[in-house]
Amino acid sequence: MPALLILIPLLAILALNLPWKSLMNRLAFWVGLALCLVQTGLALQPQSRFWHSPSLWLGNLLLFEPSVDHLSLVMFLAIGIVGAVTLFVCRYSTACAGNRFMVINVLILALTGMNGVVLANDLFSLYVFLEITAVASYILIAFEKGRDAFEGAFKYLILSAVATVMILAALALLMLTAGDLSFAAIQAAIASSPHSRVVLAAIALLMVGLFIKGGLVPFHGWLPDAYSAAPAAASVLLAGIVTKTTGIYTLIRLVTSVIGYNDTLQTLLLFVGAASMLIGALAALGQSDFKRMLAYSSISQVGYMVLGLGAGTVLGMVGAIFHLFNHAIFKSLLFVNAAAVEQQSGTRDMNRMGGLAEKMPVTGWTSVVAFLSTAGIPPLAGFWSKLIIIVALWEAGYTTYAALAVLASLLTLAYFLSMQRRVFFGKLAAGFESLKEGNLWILVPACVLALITIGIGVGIPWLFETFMLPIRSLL
Amino acid sequence: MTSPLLFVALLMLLLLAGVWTVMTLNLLKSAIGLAITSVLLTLLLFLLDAPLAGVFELSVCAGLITVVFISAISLTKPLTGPEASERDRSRVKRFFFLPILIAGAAWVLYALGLRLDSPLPPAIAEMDVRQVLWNVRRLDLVGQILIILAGVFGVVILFKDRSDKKEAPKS
Amino acid sequence: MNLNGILTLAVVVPFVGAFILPVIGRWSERLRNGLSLIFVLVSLVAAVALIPTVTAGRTLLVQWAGFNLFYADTLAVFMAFVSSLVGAIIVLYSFGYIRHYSWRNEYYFMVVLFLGSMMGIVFSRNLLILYLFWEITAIACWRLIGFFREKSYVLKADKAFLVTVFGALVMLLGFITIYHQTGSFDLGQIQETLQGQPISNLAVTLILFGILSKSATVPLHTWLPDAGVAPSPVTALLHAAVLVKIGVYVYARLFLASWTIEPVWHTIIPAIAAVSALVAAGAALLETDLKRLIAYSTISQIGFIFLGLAIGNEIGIAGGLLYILMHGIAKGGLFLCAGIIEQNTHTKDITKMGGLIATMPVTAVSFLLCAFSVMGIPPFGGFFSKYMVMTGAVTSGQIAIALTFLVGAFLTIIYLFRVFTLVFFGESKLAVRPLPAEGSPVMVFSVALLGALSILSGLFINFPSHFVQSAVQQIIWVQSAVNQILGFIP
Amino acid sequence: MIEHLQAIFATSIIFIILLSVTALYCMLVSRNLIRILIGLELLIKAVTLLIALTGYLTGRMALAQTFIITLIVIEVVVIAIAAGIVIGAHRHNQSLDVRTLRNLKG
Repeated sequence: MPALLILIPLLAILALNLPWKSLMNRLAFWVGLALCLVQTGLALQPQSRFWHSPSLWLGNLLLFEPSVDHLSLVMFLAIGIVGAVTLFVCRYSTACAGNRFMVINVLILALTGMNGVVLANDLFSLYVFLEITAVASYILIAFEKGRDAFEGAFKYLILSAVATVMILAALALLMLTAGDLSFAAIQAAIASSPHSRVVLAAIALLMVGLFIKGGLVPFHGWLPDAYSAAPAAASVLLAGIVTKTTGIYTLIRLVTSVIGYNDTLQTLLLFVGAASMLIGALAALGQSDFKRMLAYSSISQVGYMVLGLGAGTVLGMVGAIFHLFNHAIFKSLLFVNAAAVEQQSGTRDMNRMGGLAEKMPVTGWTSVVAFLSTAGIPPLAGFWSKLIIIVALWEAGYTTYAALAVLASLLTLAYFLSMQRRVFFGKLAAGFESLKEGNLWILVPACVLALITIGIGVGIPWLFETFMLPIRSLL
Repeated sequence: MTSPLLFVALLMLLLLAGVWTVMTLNLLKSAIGLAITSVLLTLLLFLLDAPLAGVFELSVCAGLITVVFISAISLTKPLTGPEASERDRSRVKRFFFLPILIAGAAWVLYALGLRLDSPLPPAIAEMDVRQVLWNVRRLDLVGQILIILAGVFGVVILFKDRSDKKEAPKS
Repeated sequence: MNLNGILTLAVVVPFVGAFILPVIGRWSERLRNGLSLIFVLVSLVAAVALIPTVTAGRTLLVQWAGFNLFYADTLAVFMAFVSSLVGAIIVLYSFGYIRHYSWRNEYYFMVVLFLGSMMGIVFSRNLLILYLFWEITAIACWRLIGFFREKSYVLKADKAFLVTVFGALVMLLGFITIYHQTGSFDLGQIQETLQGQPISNLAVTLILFGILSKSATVPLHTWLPDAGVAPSPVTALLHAAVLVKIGVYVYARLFLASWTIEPVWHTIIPAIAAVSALVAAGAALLETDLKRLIAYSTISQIGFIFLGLAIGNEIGIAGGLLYILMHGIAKGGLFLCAGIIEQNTHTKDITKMGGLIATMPVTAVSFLLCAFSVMGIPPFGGFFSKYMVMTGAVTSGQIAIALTFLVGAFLTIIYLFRVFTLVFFGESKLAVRPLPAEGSPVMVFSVALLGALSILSGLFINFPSHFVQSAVQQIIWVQSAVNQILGFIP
Repeated sequence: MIEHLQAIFATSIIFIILLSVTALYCMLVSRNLIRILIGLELLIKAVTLLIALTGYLTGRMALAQTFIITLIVIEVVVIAIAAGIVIGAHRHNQSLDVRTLRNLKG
């Protein structure tokens, strides 16, 4: 019945737009939250009948019975958690109920789009849901209609549209050899004529398109603009899950179950991954805008995932997916904190802040947890995923890349330490004497995400057995 | 293919229309050029036995999208005289290379002699378009519904006048 | 309670207990203070309780879900004993010192967390667990060094964090190399797989880099003097007793007690240590900031410990281990005295002090006792450790090491006497009149305790040397067992 | 028969690539936001033609037509949103020049 993950949110949106306006305004948040939590709960039970039994009357409507593997489950889990967090942030930062209603509608649309991306087993459906997610993201970015918001949204729109055109072209070329666009058919076609120039061109177009979508160097120009210009809730969603689903998940899925590894592809992935990792980290060092710095950090972390993918081994794959999930958690947490800081202090310029931890202790400490996890300091979640990636690279013989990955995590630590010093640690800056902690709508998600990060780090042996090792069936 | 000659002629016209769309100075003419490109594409689609897609292309792209562009152009302020002439001068400089580029690329592509070097898939019994859309690609239909919803929300949000400016958080 | 339970408690109680301290501190300061001392004492008591077992030659292994978690042999228990002993006294001293400042909850949280993870490092059986606790100590240090929140202080905290994390990451790469070589992170399994073969030079280089960065050996030492901006009990914790000794301990644990290394390292490591010891001693001679001076002295003494361990014969290693204990006690005492002086005079510049012996007699005497121990004056504890290292060097014919040692000892005597006379004798150059008095009773008690221990450990040298002997025998036994397998007994 | 299809492919692919080059050139060089969108439209036209060509060559025209129809629906939505964004940007900057979009840098 996994097809319900698309259908139910669609029905929910339709129901929410029934005419009882004031009731719906109040209901929207809870409906969205319920959708996210149910999805999270289901994803936590891989054995549940929901994933394996055939659809009943409602699900039959789609004529669509995708099979769900552990990679999809991890993605659903991440989408559910980040979606719920985004709703909370939206509740916190959008004061006007009418606006909030619209945002929540678009948000549910984006979540549905991502669910579709994860479920799709056909290249064209994948494209359709990528576009749904992307369109919802443009709207969310431009929502507050600020000058920067329009600029960020426009850049994202243009680059993303070019990327989807490339994916479409690739899809047409692949159809030329396969005759159909289901993953299985394309895989067979590629396997039967691996050196055909048409197929190679298609793969190249596909890769570039996905690199743009995932914000990888050298196609990363749109990402910092979009992230930093977006309103608080939208940047949590974008950074936490949207680019990871549309770019990285799709990349992993296509590489594993459609294209298959070969030497050239692996070299390309390793190179792009390492470049993103280093350039993202170096650029983040030079930022003074809180959200921009986090955006560059995102590029850098995405580089790690691609590196793990490029190792070409089971362990590398597991590391990449695990890091994707961890990144969804800790980067959302950082953006949640950024939202709290921006809302309470009214600025994003890190040079003007200082010592905010004194007034906002919860935000300060959860941010410590998040950045230590990002930098890969044990025993937090990020350490394990980076360790797995590095070990995988080392075992696959890419020792230089492993060393680079280690070096980059030092750079990560450096810019986050500078962030922590300028924003939270240190003496209280002038003008923030009356600063207060945000309300519960922002503190609850921050604490929950921090606990998840710590919990994953501590409970790693269990998680590794239950969620990570089954991923090996992908290869 | 009923007439290969017509097909090639239409392709040439399509390219010409495209180049004209890009090269023309006036934005409005450019939008009209786009509409003409769309019409030519429609004809090509008819030639390729895709009548339904052709009808869609004609009504939606040549019609609706042109309307969107023209209203966008009219909603935004046109340039003043000196600005326009300054722009025209720099545009000539910037777009001068396009025809050369096209000619060069055409020659290179012709010399390369692009060929289909992978086997075509085996033929199958064709179904009707509506049947395919309804029975095989129903997921895409749902996707269309979702994206239209997104479009509706987007248009409502982006074109709504902000009466609630004071409540909006600082950005 | 069985012994494995005691071993687990020694790590888990302070490590987990640390997290409840800030919560308790919100409603009772006294309870929090008491609890933090109790948590550290639990480790101390556990270490003491394990002494009879391990000196009898038994080892303990705690498993969890089929996974080798903690391991105790004499070396580990010895190290745990030293660090929890000094740690407990430092926590006691903090009661008096830290009550003047805010963020006290964070302070106790971090100090106890630090000591807990130190126990984790000492007892860990698995390289990954070792690395995990290693990084947690770095996090705790980062918060503690930046404790006063001044911008320049936080910068220095960041620097210390970055240097140690960089070292640790390089070390992690070394661990991964070993994993690649042997297929395991478990110390025992690695030992079995290697069958006495030396581990690859690449791994040794990488791991050594991590160790040297943590124990602040030249050229990775610069973070340590800078870390003097931390509250004094913290500097005592970092420099004297615990943090810098982690490097030494891990060196002994990995390269002496577990694996063999290529012979070439037996020249390289002493060379690095000698350079570090002498350069830092020279810097200590010129320094005028009290805490930085003691920090340089620490760097220099760590070099001597490495020299002792690198000699490689029984007496040398025993001397090195004994050195860890004596130096921990004495240097801890020096730092805590410096803390009292700094807090009461509001300056760290030794050229601006003088004549303090009149108003601070107990502190002055304690300082002198500890200084004597560091200098190695008989019959203080420090004398025996130095004597053993010297004997080891001479008997094994490594005259260069012995000479370095003599020069270093000489320099140590000079700079410590210089400090003592400048601070306590002569005319006072302080602006404040009357001269500042002693610190709070609990602080003075702590330094007096450490001063007394400095001399007592020398007078009753039998007990610690027995302990150390047993540890060394285990190490040597491992090494010779390894050599026997290969068939070449030296 | 195959030769005939091969010829169609060889001819059309050249024009499709040329049209894409034109469109990309327009997107890269233009300074007017609306003209960038027009370039994007041309690019989508090229890819539409490519899909139709694929359907014709493989004899799966019905499938290709459904793709094109879906594609057109998505295209309209994207262009509508883009127009909204352009108009909004114009309201802020009083200009459609892409050089006014240099606020975000670094």
